[in-house]
Amino acid sequence: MESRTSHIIDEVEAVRRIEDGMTVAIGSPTPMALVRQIIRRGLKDLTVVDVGLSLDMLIAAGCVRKVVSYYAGGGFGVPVAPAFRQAAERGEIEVWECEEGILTSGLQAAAQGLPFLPWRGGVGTSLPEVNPDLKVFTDPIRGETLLAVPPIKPDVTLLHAAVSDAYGNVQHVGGPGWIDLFMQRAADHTVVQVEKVVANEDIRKDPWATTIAGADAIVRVPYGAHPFYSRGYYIQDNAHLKDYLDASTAAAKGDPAALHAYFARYCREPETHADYLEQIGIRRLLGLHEY
Amino acid sequence: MESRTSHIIDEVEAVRRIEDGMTVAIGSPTPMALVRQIIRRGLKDLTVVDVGLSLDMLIAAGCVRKVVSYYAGGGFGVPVAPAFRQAAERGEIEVWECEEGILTSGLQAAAQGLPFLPWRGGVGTSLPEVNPDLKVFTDPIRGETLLAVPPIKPDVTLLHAAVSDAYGNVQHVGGPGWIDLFMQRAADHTVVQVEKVVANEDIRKDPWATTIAGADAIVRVPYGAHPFYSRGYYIQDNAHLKDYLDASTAAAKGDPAALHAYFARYCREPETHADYLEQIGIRRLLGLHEY
Amino acid sequence: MPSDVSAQDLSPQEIMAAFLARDLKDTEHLMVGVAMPIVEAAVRLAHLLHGPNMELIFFGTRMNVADRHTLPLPAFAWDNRVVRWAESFSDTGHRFEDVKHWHKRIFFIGGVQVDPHGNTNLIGVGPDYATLRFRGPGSVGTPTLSTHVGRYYIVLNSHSPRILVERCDYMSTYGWGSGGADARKKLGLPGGGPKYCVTPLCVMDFDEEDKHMRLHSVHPGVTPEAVQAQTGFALRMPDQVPTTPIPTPEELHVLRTRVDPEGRLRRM
Amino acid sequence: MPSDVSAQDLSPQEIMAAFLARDLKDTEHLMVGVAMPIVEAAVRLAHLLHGPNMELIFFGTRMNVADRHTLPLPAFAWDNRVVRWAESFSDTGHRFEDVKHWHKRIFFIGGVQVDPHGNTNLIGVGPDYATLRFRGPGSVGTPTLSTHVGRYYIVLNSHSPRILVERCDYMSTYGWGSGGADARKKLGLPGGGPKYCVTPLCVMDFDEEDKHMRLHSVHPGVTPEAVQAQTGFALRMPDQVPTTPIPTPEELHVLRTRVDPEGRLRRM
Repeated sequence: MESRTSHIIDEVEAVRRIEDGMTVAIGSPTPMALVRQIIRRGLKDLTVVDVGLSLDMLIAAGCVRKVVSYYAGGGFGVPVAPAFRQAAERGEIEVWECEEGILTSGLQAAAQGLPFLPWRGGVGTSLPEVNPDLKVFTDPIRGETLLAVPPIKPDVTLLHAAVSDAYGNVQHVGGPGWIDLFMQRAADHTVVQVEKVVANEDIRKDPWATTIAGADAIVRVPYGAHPFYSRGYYIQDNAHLKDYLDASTAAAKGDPAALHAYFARYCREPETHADYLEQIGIRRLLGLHEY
Repeated sequence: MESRTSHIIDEVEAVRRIEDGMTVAIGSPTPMALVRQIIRRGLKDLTVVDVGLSLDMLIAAGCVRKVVSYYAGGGFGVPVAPAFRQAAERGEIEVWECEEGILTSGLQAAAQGLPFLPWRGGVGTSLPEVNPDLKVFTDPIRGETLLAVPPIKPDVTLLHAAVSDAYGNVQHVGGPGWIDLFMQRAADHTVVQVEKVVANEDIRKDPWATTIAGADAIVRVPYGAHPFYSRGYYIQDNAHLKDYLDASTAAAKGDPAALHAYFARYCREPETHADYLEQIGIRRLLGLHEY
Repeated sequence: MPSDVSAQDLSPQEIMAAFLARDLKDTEHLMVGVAMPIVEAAVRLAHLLHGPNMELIFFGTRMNVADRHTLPLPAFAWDNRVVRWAESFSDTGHRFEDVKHWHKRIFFIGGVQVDPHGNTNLIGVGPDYATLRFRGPGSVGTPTLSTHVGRYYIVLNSHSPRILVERCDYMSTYGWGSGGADARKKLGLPGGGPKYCVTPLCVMDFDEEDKHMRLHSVHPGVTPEAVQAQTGFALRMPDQVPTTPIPTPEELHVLRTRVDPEGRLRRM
Repeated sequence: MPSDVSAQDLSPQEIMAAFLARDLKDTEHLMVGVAMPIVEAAVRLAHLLHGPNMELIFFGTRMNVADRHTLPLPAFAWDNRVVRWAESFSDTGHRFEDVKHWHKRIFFIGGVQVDPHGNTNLIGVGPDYATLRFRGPGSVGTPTLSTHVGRYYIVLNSHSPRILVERCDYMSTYGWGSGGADARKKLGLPGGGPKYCVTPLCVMDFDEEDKHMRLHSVHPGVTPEAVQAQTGFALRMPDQVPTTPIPTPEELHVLRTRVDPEGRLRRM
C-alpha cells in the first residue's frame, strides 16, 4: 500500500493555486511569505479579507479590486492604512463594509452551508445602507429586527502558524489570530505557512493543541511572518514596518519612489523567501527576540 | 485592597442554586457528584438537556418533567435508556425532540442573544412536526427552506472537568465533551466539578488549554464522574453501570426493588460525595485505571 | 494467510465489512458512531488496505492510524482510551462548523425503521407521538449528517419486515424522500444521500431514476426470494442478482489478524 | 507618595484615566482595543486599586494581574508579549459566541465623528460613500460590542467641533439613535449603551429623558463656555457644572509608579 501523502509544498506552488479575481482571506499572524509571493506574481483583481499593512501592501502593489473590510488601521499613530485610504477615497477599490461580528457570521454561514446567518450587531447603524448585501429582516420566531448576513466564501485562505506535521495538522503558539479558524472553515482551500515542520508524533503528544486539522497545503518558511510577529518565535520588526508606512504615505501624497524601491527590494528582486531573508539579514532577524 | 475571590464551593451549595422547574444542562464527562446531589435533594419538574444513563437516573428518580433529547441510548446493547423509554411511552415526560445540529443551534442562539438560528439539518424530516418550536421558514436572501431554531437557555449548566484554579479557569484532559462549551456559553450559570484544583500559575503555563474561563462555581470532587469515565483519571465502571441498567430495566418491567435499593445506597444514604466514595470503596476506584 | 476462502468460512458480518471497505476511497473522512462494530471493522480494513490518507473520526477525535501494525477493536468506553491515537479533536465546540467540507465525509446509519427510499427513523414507532408504542433513542446527529455528507450507508444488524417498512412512522433522516433523483436537490439538501443499504442478507442500492430501493447483490447462500420475504415492501428486482463478492484472501487475512483478531464479527 | 496633589501637576489624560477608573466596578470584564493608552491606564489603575476580580481582555487574551507589583504599559506589539499574563484566550474561534454574558463586559470607543446622542462613526466623512472625503479605518467590532455590552465609554483624544458633530455622516455604532431613553429597547439592542463621553476638556453624560449629551463636569481650569466653543452642537448645560475630581494622592501614586512609570499620559 502507498503511504500517507505529504501536504508540504513551497510558496511558489502554493500561490499558483490562486488566480486573478479570486477571493483570498489572510489571517494573523500575517502569512507574509505568501503575501509577498502574490505581489511577486502580480496577481490582479483579488477580493481580499485582510487588515492593516499587509492589506495596504496588496493594494499599493495593484493586486486588489475589492476589500472585505472591518479595520484598516495603519499603526504607528496613522489611523488609516495610506494606500487603502487613497484607493477607497478615489473609488479605485470597492469596500464591502462590515465589522467583526458580521464578518464572522458571513464566514460561518459559508462554513455551515447556510444562505445566511442572522446578526444583531449593526442593527440601527449605516452598515446595511453602505453594504446592500446586508439585509435588514424580521425574524420568523419573535419578530425582532436583525441583519441577514450572506455567506463570505474565500477561494483560498492563507495563514501563518508555529508548526505543522507533513499532513497538515497545524498547532499555534499563543493561539491563532481571532479570525483564522473562521477563515479556514469557510474557505475552499487553506494554505498554512509555518515556522517549522514537526513529526506526526509531536502533534499527537497534545491533540488538543491542534488548531487546524488537515490543512490542504503546508509551506515551511522560517521567519515567514516578517516584518510582522510570530508568537513564540519573533516580535514585530517595527523599524521595517515604519519604513514601509512612510513609503506608502509618501506615495499617497504623490511621491511613489520609496514605495517602488520597497517593492523592488523586498518583493520583486528576491525570487524566493530565502532570498528575502538574505535581503533582511540574519543579524536583524536574530535581533527580533521574544522578550 | 481585597484579594481575588475564590469560586470554590461544595456540591451541596452548588445544587442549592438549582430550583424546581429550572432548565439544567448536563455535559460529558458526566458530573455525577452533582447529579447525585440533585437526586438527594429531590428536585422536581426539571427540564434537562442530557443523554444516556445519567438522564435515565434523573427520570427514574422523579426529578424530570421535560427532556431536550437528541439521544437516549442505554448502552450495553440496550438501545434505549429504560426509564426514559417508559416515561416517554407513557407520556409522563415531555420530549423536546431534536438532534445535535439543532441542539447546538439553539444553545448558540441563546449564547449569541439571538431569537433564532437557521439550520438545514432536519429539513424534510418529521422533526418540525413532532417539535412545533422548530419553525420551517424561507430564508430572506436566497429563498431556501430552513428550520428556525429558537434559543435553548439552561438556567444552570453542570460539567465535569480535569482541573481548575480557584477562579474558575477550567482545563480538560482529552477535550471537553462535544457539547459542553455550547452548554456553558448558553447558560446563566455554570458549575464545573473537577478532579483537582490547581494553582493559577499552573493554568497560566498553557492558557490555550483553558477551555472555560471564569466558571461561576467550581466543586472539587475527585472521582466525581464515577461510574462514568474521567479522561486522564479513570475509565468507566461498566459493572456498576450494568447493575444500574439492570435495575432500571427491571423497574420498567414492574419490579422496582433493585432500583429503589440503588438510589438508597448511592444517592440517598450518602450525605456527601465523600460518603458515596466510601460506599464504592477505594479498591474498586483504584481499579479503574486508564489503560 | 488462508490461500483459499470459501463462503462457508465467513460470517455475514465479515462479508458486510469487506463490501463496505471496498467502497470507501482514500482521502475520505470516515465517521463512525456508537455501537457499530461492522462499520468500524470496514473503516479500519479500508484504512489498512487502501486508505493511507483516510481520516477516522471516532467520538470527537480524528486520527490516521494506517501505520499501526495491529488495530484491535477497542471496547469503546467513553474514556481516554479512544483518544490515544488522536491527531486532533473534531469537537472543540466546532462540531458543526465545517459542514462545507463534509463532501469528503462519509457516515453510516442504522434505524428503527427504514423505508423504500432510504428514509430512516430513530424517533419511535406508533401513531401518537406523545405516547409511542416504542420510543426510539433519538436522532443523534443523523439529520444534519445525512443532509451534508458526501454519501452515506444504511447498515442494519438484522434484516426484517419490522425494520424495512413501507413507510416510516417518523422520519429522522431524509434519504430520497418520496423518491426521484432530484428529491434532495429540490429540498436544498447538498449531500449525496444514501448509497447502499447493507444487511446480513444482502446489499441494496437505489434505482437511478426514482430512487426506490433495489436488490444489488445477495450474500452467498441467500436467494432474492428470501430477501423479499424478510422485507416489508416490494424490492426492485434486477433480472440478474449477483452474489456479493466475498473477501479476498488478503482482505480476510487483514480483517482477522489485524482488525478483528478477537472474532467479534463472527460472533454477532 | 505626593501628600498633596494640585491640578497643575496633572495632565488631562491622567484626570481622564482616574475618572474612568473610579467608574469601573470589581468583577467587570474590561475590553481594551488598540492604541488607547488612556483607557489602558484607567483599566489597570482600577484593577490595582479596587478591582481584584476584574478580567482584562487585551487582543484576544484574558488576564487578571491584580497581584503584579508593577504593571508597566507594554509597547503592545501584536506578539507573544501581550499574552504573557494570559489565563485564557478569548478568541479561540468563539469571539462572539458568548454575548449573552456581555452584561459584565465594558468597553471603550473612539470615533471620527460623535453626535449628540452618542452615535459614533469610524467609517468615514463625506456625502458620497463611494468616494469619501476621508476614509476611516472601519468599524472593527464596535457595532456588535456597542449592541451588547453592559455599558461603554466614548473616550476621545481631542475635543473639537470636527469630531463632536451635529450628525454623523455614517453611524458605525448606535448609541441613543435620535434620542429617548427607550431608543435602544425599541430597536432590540440589549446593552446599556454609552454612559459617558470623556475628553481632554470635560466629561459629558446623557440626559436621562431624551439622551442628549450634557456637560457632566469640566476638568480643572476649563470653563463650560470653552467646552461649548469646541463642540459642534449645543450641549445641555446644567445650572452648576462641577469640576472633574482629580486623582487622590493614592491614585496618583499608583498611576505614576505602577501603571505609567514612563509618564506616557503626561506626554500626550
